Amino acid sequence: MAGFILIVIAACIFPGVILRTKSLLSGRKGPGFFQPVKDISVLMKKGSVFSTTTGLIFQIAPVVTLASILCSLMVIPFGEHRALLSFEGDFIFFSYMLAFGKFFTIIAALDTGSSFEGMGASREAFFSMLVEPAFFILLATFAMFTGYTSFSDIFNNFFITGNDYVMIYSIIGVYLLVQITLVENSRVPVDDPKTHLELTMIHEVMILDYSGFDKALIHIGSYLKFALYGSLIYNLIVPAEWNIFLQTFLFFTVQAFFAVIVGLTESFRARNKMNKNPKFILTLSAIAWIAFVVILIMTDKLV
Amino acid sequence: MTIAFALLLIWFTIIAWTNLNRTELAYFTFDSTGVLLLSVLALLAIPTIYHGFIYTTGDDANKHSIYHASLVALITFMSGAYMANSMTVLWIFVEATTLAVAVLIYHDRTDMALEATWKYVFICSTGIALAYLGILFLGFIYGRGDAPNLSFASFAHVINNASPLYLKIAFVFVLTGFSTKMGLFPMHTVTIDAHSVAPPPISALISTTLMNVGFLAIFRVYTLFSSTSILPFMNHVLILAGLLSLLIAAGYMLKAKHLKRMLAYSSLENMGLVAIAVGVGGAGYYAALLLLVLHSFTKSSLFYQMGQLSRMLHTFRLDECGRYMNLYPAGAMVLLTGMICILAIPPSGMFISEFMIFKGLVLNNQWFVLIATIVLLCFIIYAMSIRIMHITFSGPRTENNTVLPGKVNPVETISQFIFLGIVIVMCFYQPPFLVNLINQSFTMLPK
Amino acid sequence: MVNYLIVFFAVTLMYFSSADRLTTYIKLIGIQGLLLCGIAIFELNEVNTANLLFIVSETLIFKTIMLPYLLTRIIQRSGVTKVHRLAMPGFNLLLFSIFGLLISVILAKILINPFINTIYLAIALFTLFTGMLLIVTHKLIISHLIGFLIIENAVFMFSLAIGNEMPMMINIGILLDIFVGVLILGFFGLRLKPHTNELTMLKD
Amino acid sequence: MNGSLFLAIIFLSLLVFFVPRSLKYSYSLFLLAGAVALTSVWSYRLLSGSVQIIDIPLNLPFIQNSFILTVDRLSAFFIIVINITVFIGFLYARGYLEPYYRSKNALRFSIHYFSYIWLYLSMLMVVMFRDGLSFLIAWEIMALSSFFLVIFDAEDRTILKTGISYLIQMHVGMFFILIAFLLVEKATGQMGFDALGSYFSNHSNIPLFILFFIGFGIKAGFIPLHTWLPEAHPAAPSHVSGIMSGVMIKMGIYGILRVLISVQSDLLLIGIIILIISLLSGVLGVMMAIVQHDLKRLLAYHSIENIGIIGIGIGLGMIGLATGNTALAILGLAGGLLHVLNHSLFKSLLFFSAGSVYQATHTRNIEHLGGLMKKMPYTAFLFLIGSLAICGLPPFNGFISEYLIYMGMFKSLSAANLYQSMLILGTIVGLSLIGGLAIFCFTKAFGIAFLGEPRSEHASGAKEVGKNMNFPQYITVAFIMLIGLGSGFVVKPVFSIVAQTFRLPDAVLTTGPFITNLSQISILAGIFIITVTVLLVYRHYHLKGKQVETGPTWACGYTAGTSRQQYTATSYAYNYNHIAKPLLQGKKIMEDIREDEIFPGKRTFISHNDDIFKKLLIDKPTDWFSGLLKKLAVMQTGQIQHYILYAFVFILLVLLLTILNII
Repeated sequence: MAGFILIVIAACIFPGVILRTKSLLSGRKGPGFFQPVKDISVLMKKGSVFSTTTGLIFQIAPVVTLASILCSLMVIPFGEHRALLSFEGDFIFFSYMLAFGKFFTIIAALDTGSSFEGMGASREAFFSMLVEPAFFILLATFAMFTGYTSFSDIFNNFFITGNDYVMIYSIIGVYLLVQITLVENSRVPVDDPKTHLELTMIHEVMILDYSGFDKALIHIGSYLKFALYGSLIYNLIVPAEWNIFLQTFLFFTVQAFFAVIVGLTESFRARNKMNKNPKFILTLSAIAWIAFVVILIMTDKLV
Repeated sequence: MTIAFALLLIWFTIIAWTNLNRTELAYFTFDSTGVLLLSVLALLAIPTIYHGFIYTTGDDANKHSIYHASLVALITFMSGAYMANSMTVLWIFVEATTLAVAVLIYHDRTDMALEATWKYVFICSTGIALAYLGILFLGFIYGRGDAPNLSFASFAHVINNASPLYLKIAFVFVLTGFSTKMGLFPMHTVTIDAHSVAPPPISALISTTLMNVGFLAIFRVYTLFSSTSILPFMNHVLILAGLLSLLIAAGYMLKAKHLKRMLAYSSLENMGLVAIAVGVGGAGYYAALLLLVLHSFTKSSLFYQMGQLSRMLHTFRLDECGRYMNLYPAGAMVLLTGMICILAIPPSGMFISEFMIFKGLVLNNQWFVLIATIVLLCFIIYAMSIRIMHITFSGPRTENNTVLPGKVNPVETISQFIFLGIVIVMCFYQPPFLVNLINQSFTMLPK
Repeated sequence: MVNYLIVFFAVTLMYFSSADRLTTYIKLIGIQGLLLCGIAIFELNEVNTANLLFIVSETLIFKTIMLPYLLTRIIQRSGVTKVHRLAMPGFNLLLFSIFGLLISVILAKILINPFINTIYLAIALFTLFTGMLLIVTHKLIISHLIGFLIIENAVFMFSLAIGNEMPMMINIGILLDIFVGVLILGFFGLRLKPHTNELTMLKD
Repeated sequence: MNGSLFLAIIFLSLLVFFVPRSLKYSYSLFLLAGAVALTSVWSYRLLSGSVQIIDIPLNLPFIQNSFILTVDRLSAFFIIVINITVFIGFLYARGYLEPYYRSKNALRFSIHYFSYIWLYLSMLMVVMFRDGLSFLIAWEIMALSSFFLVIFDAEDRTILKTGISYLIQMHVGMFFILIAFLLVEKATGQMGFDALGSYFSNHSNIPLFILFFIGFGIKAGFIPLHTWLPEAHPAAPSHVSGIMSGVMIKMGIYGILRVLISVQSDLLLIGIIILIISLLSGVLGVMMAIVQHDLKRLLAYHSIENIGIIGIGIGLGMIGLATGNTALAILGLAGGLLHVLNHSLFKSLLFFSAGSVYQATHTRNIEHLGGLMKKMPYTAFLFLIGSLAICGLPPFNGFISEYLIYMGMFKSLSAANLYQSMLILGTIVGLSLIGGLAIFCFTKAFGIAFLGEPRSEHASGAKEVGKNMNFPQYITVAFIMLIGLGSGFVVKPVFSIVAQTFRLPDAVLTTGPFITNLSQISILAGIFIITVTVLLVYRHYHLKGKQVETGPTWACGYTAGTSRQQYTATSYAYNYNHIAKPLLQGKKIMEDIREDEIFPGKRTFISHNDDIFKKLLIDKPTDWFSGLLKKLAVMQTGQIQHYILYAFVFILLVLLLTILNII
């Protein structure tokens, strides 16, 4: 339960931090931390315009996506506090649930009949397909390493296995998770939400036709997703058995730090060329594969 | 008149059934192989005569009577050949069938018929001569003062002290000679022409029972020699001939443009299988005889159907036939069922014998023969099924709107359905009397 | 005495390979019939006279007189005199038949048998070979017919070879002549043209 | 009693030809219902655990040799699978066949119904016969009847050709099984599945298994034996392709399982072989599916993919058995089995709804569709459910089976040694990749076909199909949701089937906690559905207050000028196609614009992908060999002297061979 609440709170601040970092680095004062939340409330108040081309799918897609993200939230633990629902293989459910949401976002984009959004949809589907393996290799290795098969158990026993190689796992894990997050939430270097050329967008172009309430839902969803991965990263860094207040503090620090990193990359790094992206993402899976096989050999699998 | 004869034939068959292995008139024995094939002939005779009547209704009285007279003669000679218990008598009857068939083939009096008849008579007589040479070589193995006639029984005791080389030559000559009748490679060529030209009921008869005559002649000699040391030699020669027949049949069925010729080639294919089956030995003998019987039923019903097809479509050219399913559903049904049966796809009884052939091949470790047979069979199935399917369902490639489709009464297909039904039932259940008869017919063969 | 006849018989066969006029063929057929008759007389000294008479008369009447007569009739009717062969000059044909003779002698040696005179065997095989060769290398159906006649003579010689043991074999062999009759009737009855060399409507 | 009932149905099926035309359908339906009821009773008796095995002799009064139907739990499971889909398929057929009533005569329909009944009966016999010969006969009848079902539209020459090549390939597969059985008989003296055990126990297992695997694999459609599958399914009428792809190809899986039961040694190697081939089939199958534009061909390739998933489960199960890892064994096999059921459900659903689309639009090319969501909402809904299920997304049934397979792997990772763990890691990657690709493919299929604007008059003129076509699919959807939400109830019996069939004693303790996991999943799925509904309701009331306008799609100035401007399937798959080019053999037929062409004329652009395996394994060899045969067949020259020559040569040849002592 704690994890759930904390993630929701983090999700409110997270985008603000990113905005602030970027504006500071570009020499502006920038909006307040809660600007994104305000934007959402504004959007809530607005009415909405629907294209005549679109139909039912377009209307329900944001809801389904948000619901899928909320459901996948429920299996994320926080410290020793188990997740709301935790069972063996819940991370399979987690990633497939997210995929469910993605499915609807994509077909909603296709529902508008606009070729731009179709373009975005195809890219989104393609890239998330490519990034899937990396995530699974990551979790497979954790499962092998800890001998457990659910988020809660894995993270609870992550540091107490007394294995010397734990740090390697956590470092590589963190690195991969950060990259995966960037892909999943389509940030730089894979995609630049703030670009002004639809041809080069991925995620943003898919939601061009949304307005008002639905758009708000979509934003909420993406913020939650950020916090979600942030908390996964956190769980990899902080041992579960530390006391609760320290953990809470560390949690927000990690989240903020993560946000700052994202901000930094977005301000200092240009986005990839679109046709470089597949290679970039495939590299992730490759790294994951190599890294973990190597570690397997290093660790006790040999003897 | 002919009907009366048919009834007579059936009565004769029943007689044969009742006193199996009795010898009549010193030259005839009701042995099981003969009786088996004789009963097939008796079953086929009636529909053949019936369809023959339908076929010859248009003709003048003279042709009509010639046709039926020679048909009766043919049937008589064939039953004589089945029953003959001595090489020479068998040979005489086989010779006689050629004459009868020649008249029947020439029934239509067309150039094609003329050519086919001439070729048939000529090649057959050459074959007969060769076979006779084989028999003479048999004669050579007799010492002075041995049994004067070449009855199979009297052979049995001299056969073992004969020089194998003579036996081999005799067998090769007999095989080649009678292959004209059996429609097996190397002298299969004329039977193909004859089948494609003869009136459909006659094709039905000569591509089944007459082929059985040829097979019987070879099989008797084979049985005779099987006790000697040349058994493996005979098996090899048979398998060689069988494979070559399969090869040629496959090639020509892939090229076939004429419906009846295609069926003739399929007879060639089946005879090749029979030869292989005998060559395999063991379970193969049963397979061979079963295949022979079922092939007679299936192929004859297909040829009867050809008669009706020609009355519907007025042609046998594959690219002019088509939409048979819409024109004449009952006939189309016969075609489809017959196709399945002749291709030995379950539920066709012929699958059982094919299965046994493969079994024998596997048991003898004859892998090359096995694979070759399977591959060729697959191509044959492709070639035949695609052609029959096309004339059944899809429209003809070259429309000729000049001739209108004729009318045929579906009742005529009953006999064909009965035969095909028998074949299909055989797949699931072979009646014991048949099984016993077949088993008896190769009791003296080595297991 | 018999052996002389047989050798003479072989010589006629050689002539078959070299000759290229139908009339020659017919003459040769007649001569062969005569020779066979002679051979029969000298060879079949053990069979009962009735049978012997039958055989002799058959050979004499049918083989020596009937057949040549009918063949000449056919030729006269169709006015074809020369045989044109299938891309095979007579020289090669001769070589072939010499080769064939060699083979038949060797084969006869292999097949040596107490009951049969080896020369019979050799010549008979040679006859068979020549007959086949004639059919295979000629186009005209009438020369096919003549080839068949030669084969039939070969068969007859074979049967003579064992005629003493089982005369019925000869009688049966004579049945083959029925076929010759049928074939020749084919020319009259079916109005075949003997020079038709393209009876090739039925193929594939 | 049971046996005679079964026989009665068999013989009654012949009457289909004589029933008056108007009654044919109902008569066949009656027969099918009877058979379904009968067999379901049998399988229920088994699955309820009361008995281990039932023998049902089929003997007529005067016939001695009687065939015996043997039902054990495995057969019972497959009987259930067959019954559900076949029956629903026939209900659907009623509506699908209506347009053909005018164009085809009564006999065609008799043949169609007859072969449908016999496809069903033969599949039942296949899973119930143990004796080799009768099994082979049933197996071949199955191929034959499905062949006649495929060529229902046989006026079309291409369909006929496809059907026949299908028949031939089935026949080849049959020969493999035949030879395998004969080898068994040669060694043990009896043929049939029961004799396998004694063969395997004292012969090497691999070769015979390979023979069986090829034979059954051709039916199941493992790559590279799949070549008939993408051709036959589009050719067949949709209800037929539904049951063929849903049920018939599973008979191959059944055969493989049946053989695996008695395999004694080399389990690990066999498991690895199956696993690798299945991974190949899964990934390549879906990769080829993405580039297809023919809706049913796309689905056919997905059948290959799903067969791959099933095979992965089985292979893992074998590895588990080999290494004594019961968890992996049970989870893998159970996952595979359950996926058999699941796939039969959602794949038939997809084929049925695709058939509805075809009937409404008379085209299967998705490039010509679009906007069907508005024209035929029910069909679109059904297709959407199917796509979500086939992508293995929760809360649908596809997820459950994939979850089981995943779990088997994850649980056994820590215990496995290095090579196994690498293998399993690879499998996990493959499976996740398959999932991602499937999503890619079905977003394309659904999005292009049902969403946006109609791309041609085919689509714009479409009308929703009748209730009698949609209703049966709702039943399928009900089953799908049932398995997706109440997975615990379904998985328990599957576990017990696996445990009993593969003689795994300590099944209970490994599978106990699992049911709780599954119930957790059900809870989460429930929560998900509730959340969606709550949010939707909230959104509904929320939007009441605001003003809601409609306008053209914005997308930076794109106003839906012509529907041709929309994203097409090709362009959707473009970036993917770019990567997968070497494998998929994509071809483009186009002519470039020349330099001197100031005003370029009309240009056409065709792009198509052909199946590299079909080209290399089927087309090239057969063409070569048939060409060879045709060349060899030159003997019938029509000249007598040649005919004599053959005899002459043959005699000389044989004599020569004799003298040389070759024969």
